[in-house]
Amino acid sequence: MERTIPFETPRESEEVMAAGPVAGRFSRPAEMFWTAFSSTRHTGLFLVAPALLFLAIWFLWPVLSMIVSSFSSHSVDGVMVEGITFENYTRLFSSDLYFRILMRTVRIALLTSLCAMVFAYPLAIAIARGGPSLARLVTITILAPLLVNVVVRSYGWQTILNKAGAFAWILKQVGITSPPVLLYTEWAVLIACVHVYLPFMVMPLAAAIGRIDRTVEEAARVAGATRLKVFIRIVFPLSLPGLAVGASLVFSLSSAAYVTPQILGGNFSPLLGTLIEQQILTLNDWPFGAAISTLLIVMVLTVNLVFLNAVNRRFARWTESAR
Amino acid sequence: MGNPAVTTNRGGGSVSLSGISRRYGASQVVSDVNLEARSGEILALLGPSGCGKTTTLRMIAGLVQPTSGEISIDGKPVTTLPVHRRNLGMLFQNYALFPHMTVLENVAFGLSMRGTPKAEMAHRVKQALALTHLTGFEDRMPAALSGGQQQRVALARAIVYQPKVLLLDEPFGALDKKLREAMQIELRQLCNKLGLTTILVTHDQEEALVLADQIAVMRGGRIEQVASAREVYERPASHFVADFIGTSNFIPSAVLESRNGMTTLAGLSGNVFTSSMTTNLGAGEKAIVAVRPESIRLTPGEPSGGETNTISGNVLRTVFKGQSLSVWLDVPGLEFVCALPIEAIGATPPEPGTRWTANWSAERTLIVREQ
Amino acid sequence: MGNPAVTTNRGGGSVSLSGISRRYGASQVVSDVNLEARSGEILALLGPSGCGKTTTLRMIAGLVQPTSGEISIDGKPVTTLPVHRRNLGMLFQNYALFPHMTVLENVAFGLSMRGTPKAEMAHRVKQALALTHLTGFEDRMPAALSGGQQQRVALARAIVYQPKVLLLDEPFGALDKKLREAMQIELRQLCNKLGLTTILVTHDQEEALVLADQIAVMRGGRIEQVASAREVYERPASHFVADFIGTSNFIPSAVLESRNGMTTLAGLSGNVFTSSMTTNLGAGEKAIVAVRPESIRLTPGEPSGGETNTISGNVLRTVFKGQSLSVWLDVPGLEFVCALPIEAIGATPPEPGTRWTANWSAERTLIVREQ
Amino acid sequence: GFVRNGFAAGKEIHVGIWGGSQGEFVKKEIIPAFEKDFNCKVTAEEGFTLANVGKMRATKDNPKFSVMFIDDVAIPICKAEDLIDQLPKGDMPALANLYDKFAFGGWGSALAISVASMFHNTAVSPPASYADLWKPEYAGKLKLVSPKNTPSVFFLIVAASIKSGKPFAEAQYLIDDSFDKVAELKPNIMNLFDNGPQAANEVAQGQADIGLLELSKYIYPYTAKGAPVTMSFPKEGSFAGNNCQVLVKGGPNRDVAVAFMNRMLEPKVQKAFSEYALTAPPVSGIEFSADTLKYIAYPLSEMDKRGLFTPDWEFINAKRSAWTEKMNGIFAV
Amino acid sequence: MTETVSPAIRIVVAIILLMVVAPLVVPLLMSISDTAFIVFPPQGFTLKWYAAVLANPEARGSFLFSLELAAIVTTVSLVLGIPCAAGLTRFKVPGQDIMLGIILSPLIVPLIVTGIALLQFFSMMNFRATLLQLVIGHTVVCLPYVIRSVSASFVLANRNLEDAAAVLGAPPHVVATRIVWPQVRPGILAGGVFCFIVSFDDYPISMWLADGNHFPIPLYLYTVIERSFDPSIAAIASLMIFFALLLVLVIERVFGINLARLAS
Ligand SMILES: Nc1ncnc2c1ncn2[C@@H]1O[C@H](COP(=O)(O)OP(=O)(O)OP(=O)(O)O)[C@@H](O)[C@H]1O
Ligand SMILES: Nc1ncnc2c1ncn2[C@@H]1O[C@H](COP(=O)(O)OP(=O)(O)OP(=O)(O)O)[C@@H](O)[C@H]1O
Ligand SMILES: NCCCCNCCCN
Ligand SMILES: [Mg+2]
Ligand SMILES: [Mg+2]
Repeated sequence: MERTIPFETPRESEEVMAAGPVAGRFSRPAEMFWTAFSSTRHTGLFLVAPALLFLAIWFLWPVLSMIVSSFSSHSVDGVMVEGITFENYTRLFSSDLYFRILMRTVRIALLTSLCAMVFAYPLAIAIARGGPSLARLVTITILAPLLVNVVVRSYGWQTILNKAGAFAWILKQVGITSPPVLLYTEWAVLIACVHVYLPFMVMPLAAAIGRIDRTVEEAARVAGATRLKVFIRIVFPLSLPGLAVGASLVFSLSSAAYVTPQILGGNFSPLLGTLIEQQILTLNDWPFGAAISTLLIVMVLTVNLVFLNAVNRRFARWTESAR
Repeated sequence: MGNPAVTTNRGGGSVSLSGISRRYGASQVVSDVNLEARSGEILALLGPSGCGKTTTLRMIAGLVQPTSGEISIDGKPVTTLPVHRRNLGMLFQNYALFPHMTVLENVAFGLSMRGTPKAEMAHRVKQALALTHLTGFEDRMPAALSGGQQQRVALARAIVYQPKVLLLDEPFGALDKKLREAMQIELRQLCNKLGLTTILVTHDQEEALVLADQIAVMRGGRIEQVASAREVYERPASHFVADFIGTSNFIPSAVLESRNGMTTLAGLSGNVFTSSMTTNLGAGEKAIVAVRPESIRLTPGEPSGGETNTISGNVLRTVFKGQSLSVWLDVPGLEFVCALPIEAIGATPPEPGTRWTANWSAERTLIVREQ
Repeated sequence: MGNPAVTTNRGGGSVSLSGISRRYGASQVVSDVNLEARSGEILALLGPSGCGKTTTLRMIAGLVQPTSGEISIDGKPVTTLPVHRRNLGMLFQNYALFPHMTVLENVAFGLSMRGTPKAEMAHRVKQALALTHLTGFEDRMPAALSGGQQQRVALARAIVYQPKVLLLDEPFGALDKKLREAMQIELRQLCNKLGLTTILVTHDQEEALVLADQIAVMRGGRIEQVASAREVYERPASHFVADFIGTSNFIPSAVLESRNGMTTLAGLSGNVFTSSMTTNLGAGEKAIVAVRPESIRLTPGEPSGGETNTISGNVLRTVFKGQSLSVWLDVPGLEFVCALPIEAIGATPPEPGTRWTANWSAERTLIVREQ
Repeated sequence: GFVRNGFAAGKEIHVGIWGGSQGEFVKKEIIPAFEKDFNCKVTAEEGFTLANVGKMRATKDNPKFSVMFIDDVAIPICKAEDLIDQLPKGDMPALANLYDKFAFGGWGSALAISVASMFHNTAVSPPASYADLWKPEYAGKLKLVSPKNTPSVFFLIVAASIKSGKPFAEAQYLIDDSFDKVAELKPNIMNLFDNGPQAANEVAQGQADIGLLELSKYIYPYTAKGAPVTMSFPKEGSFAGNNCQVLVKGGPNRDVAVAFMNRMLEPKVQKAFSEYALTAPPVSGIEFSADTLKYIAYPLSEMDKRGLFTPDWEFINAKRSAWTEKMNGIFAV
Repeated sequence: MTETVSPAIRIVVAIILLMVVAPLVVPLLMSISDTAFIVFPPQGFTLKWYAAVLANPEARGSFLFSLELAAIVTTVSLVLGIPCAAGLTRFKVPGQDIMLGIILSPLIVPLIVTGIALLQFFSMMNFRATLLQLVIGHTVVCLPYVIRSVSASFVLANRNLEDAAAVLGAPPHVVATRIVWPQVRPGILAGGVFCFIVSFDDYPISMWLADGNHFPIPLYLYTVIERSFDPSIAAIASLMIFFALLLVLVIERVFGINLARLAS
């Protein structure tokens, strides 16, 4: 597999990477800096290190100690108790409540990613391929929900989805007299999640679609592909890197959602995030909350890695030998 | 799930362009092009870089909308027919291979769009790959192919489903001569067998001459001449065509007389030329005598005198070109270039500084209008 | 902000490759290539599609690391020298124009990397654009250019800063013959004037012959022959080279005797051939007699008998190629192809079905080893 | 006086206060005056009870806050976790007027008392008894407070009381056996809300008829502004929601903190604070206008008359987790 | 090149945009209601809620602080994130998968958990600077957006062009700035925009780390919502939408980045 590297020039085989210091003189400090660091096998590490270190100190460490605390327990009156115990995990798996909520979390997160994907493609195509004003309109519009506070936003949805809301009204105009009740169901949660997390899908997709060579699409058209087929066979696979980013963002974010399920799901369909908030803020059961968090982390990480791996492997296939 | 309107067929469709124009912003890239490719024939679009060849092909394919004019395939206007319903095969100048598909998948694409059964698909793809000398490359990704290999994949992809009309934009540009010639023969045979109508953009005059039934020479977005290969070669309609079709020597002249199918002209420095080309130019009118380098014989020394179609000068330089030796004679007002077949070189090849006389037959004397 | 280590210079650097190999996965793409381009010379890399030409260029540029072997420029090993310090100019087969920069910015890029002053930069860019016939296109984006225009931008970008070594990967592939020839001349002059060392990948034999001081013929990743243009043409080292350098007729033969600089051979069907090429093959050893189509004269009817270097057969087909007429004779065991210069065609041109005899001189009889 | 309060000069304390109108008043009125009088700096940080407890716990080894406002529910927890100190009676003269039931054994003091009960749209007439809410006519018309919020415990007590027929004080110990009753109410529940003001707003708009239960301090500001929502007090009784202050153990500038806590209980402050937030003061001897008295239960006798019930938090906190799990099991799957 | 977005897609886009906007129009309408509490549909017309919000020094202060915080966080995240994305996509880094996992995990861990874990950690280290705490906390959750989106654009960048530039004499840092940068800019921009918005909208982290002097606007909004659910919160929401529009214009004008070409 040939690797190509932007910031360094000798590349490819490890023998070369290891070939030692660069021959020649350096005329400027800047160049010396870049060259020096581009010719060692540690360049990648060097680039990744600051961010990684930052997250290791300010995220991993605190969160790992949180995970460690999931192995401690708290006494009935909310007081923390020292020592290692698996009781939080036993509790997690002894009742089917948590398992069912885990499954709901996975379901909502997957559905959100799926719906976001369906809605995101036309939007991303409009951004990537439309004129500047269309692109601007779409971009601003889909970003807007992110800037509106979740409670206010949810209130907007409530107004639309309630029995006498805009949604019911529209359905009535179309002749559906007994509109399905959406508010305070999983559907409302799904709708609201898709609504806010849509831009996280659209933007990476638009970037990926914008990079697709138009003549490749044209070639497919000429070969007899309908627009739909062009999409399925050309645009979709070539946008996979963007989709992978979008899907992993949306899946992760919706898995951890906790305000929306409370407000729009009417607390009837909480996700794991809601339970975590409940444990930590209401019940003071920090260890059990940590245990649920650990479960959530493991779940999302697994799904993400499996998914990313699948996409990356496929993607690697057509870039690995690219020059 | 085939698209019933798009099926493979064994007879090519005629293509006709009438009054086609295309503008990009302020620049008129194609102007009032009228062209007719008859069913089953190969039409070559020839012309200098940037003259609008690719744009014309793209308009036929439906990838670019003409700003005005009408395109029909098989007599039916296609201006509103979507690209994928036109049943065309097209080889793009930059290949436009699908980067995420293997060679096999690239080639099979058009067939799968037509719902071709698996077995037949495999068979046809195999054939197309064999034809393009790509057997063994089935599972490569395009990025791992050389330039010429990519071009051949693009060709295989365009022909595999035997479209009604084949649009080829410099199909052999990245191939060496041997391979190019082999593929030209294959293409010719394929077109004959299937009666494919082919429109071929090329910058290789020889390719156009060998492959094409008709040649359309374009210049600055306009058609300068459309005619059979031989006619374009032997009776170029203009200075430009003559010039473009093969490096020629152009001698500004004036018509002396024209009768019995023979025209006599006087060159500016007194040389007299006779041509078997008839012309509707009257006596005294200006014309240009054009002589192709390979039409010329060279003899050492000065002309014997009184002969027509001779011109002499000192050798400026010579260049060995494999099949021939190019010799530049220093003739007042121009550099006269002759291409001597290797075999025609006698014991004393022309050396720079020596004096030689060029002569040629009346049959090889072209008369073109001044521009 | 100039990079003083990288300056324009007026003398080319010699390039030498010793024992260069490159593998991609399991496939050996370049094997043990030894090459030497002397300062100021033009070396053409010639070879069929996929033989490793581009890969070799990319190794010289430093874009691909050889799996083994050593590359030096001006005698200094460059294997560890980063690409940008090698002071090369390169034209990529697929152009690799910067899509976000105008033509002007693309061309100016290399100069601005060298800290060329504004005024000089403007001047040089202008020159390079004029040289490549692109004046007026300064502000276009690459996407709005035709294929040939893009290629010329790529050329202008590669030469504008007069690098030590110029690597050109099919620099004129997308250009029509006229423009190509014009650019070849410009390039030749540029190289001479500046003494640039140029390594040129081309699939156009004529281009190689016209431009190159040396030709290296590659085959399947190996060098088959490196020699002057003329020598490669006249003394091809192998069947492959002879074949590749121009369609040839190959007649399996056996050596009868070889002396006084003349070799006599017997063809399988009894014809006797004499060649002025010496060979170290002994009597009785197998060899192949190769004859170039354009070395052949055709006379109607059977040979008069007793002559060497003749072969006769019925005409299979003829193809008009502008400068020449190709004639295929049906000779037992092979199709014997002759290229008749238009001027050499007598009153009765060869018609399919008629019998003709081909003959050629001992000087044009090549002997190549069997493979 | 400068001389008297000189000890505080230039010092800074962090006080964790609530959000809402109470927080607003503390920030705008009480703190600036205190800062002026004591020439010190008070940095207020808005939060809510359980978050404030969380902050104390997270910063236990290195306390950042000196005074924390929390609800009575959390005082036992803070005590048990050793997060707070007892109030220094001697340094806090204002403690003298504090009703004893709001002194929490010296581990803090109440600051404001509101009533938790049912709220409804003024267009509907609320039932006189909580028991009626189980009737099918209320199908889909009730909003129930989510288990995340403290008043959820009040609802569990109501359910236990309805099931057992016992008063709140006894019923609170019977909650464990009452979840079947809770489950029976499910068809009537439109949603579980966790933002009181928002729920009040929806009830005001007629999207639901009745909400149960919420503290008066979240409802009455709307009633006062003319929104068609108000509270009703079923015959089973109501609950007291006690907003308190505690002294953080080991917090910086303890002397300033104590002075601040004392200031919070001074009559002038208490009167203005109560009028602003429509809550009852925990101290005796404050005069209110009739208008204000519409919305608050004051003095202590009035609270007792309305049967304002304060649960046994120590008992409840120990059970809360299990109960929440049961609530989740009923409503969340 | 001439074929743009098909009419069918335009229609679908229009419908989706309407659906996206609908729930935001509701607060917009509520914000002009001349009632002391939120009603829908609005009754009467007034701009007093806007006036009230704009005149409120607390609201203004929180808003400006959030702006400042988001700007710092975006800068820090880009500075840390861009090299990291480059390193991850263009180099062989040992344990790449694990690193990617680590980098993504702040997206996954519930934010309240991250927030309280950080608070605990800061307290343990006796680390008191609130602004710095907030910057760190926000950067932790914003960094993944930047890295994710920037690394995707690195993967998609055309490496042929980098080769070409290197041959032309461009040293690595110039290749990075003149060739790679224009190609990855859309990804960087998208990452930056997300970063800014996520920081600007963050509640769960700030909830733990903020104090009275550093009080981001989402926290302020919460206190307002708790105080009273009146049209002023709708006014704030509307103002934030207008602010988004303004922000886009500023980005386009000041930075010369055409947001519309974000993806080209
Ligand atoms: N990245 C790669 N991975 C695997 N094989 C490759 C890769 N790049 C090139 N090859 C193979 O190496 C061989 C040589 O390729 P190269 O591009 O050097 O050919 P070339 O001589 O330039 O041919 P052309 O004239 O067609 O451009 C080809 O067979 C090609 O398929
Ligand atoms: N998108 C565009 N915008 C503006 N001008 C364009 C565009 N596409 C092509 N042109 C111009 O139109 C002219 C014709 O282009 P076209 O690609 O048809 O040329 P061509 O005949 O195919 O040339 P070549 O042989 O070099 O490929 C050129 O001068 C080109 O610069
Ligand atoms: N008063 C209720 C506060 C609940 C906090 N929830 C956090 C949600 C933040 N988006
Ligand atoms: Mg073209
Ligand atoms: Mg190549």
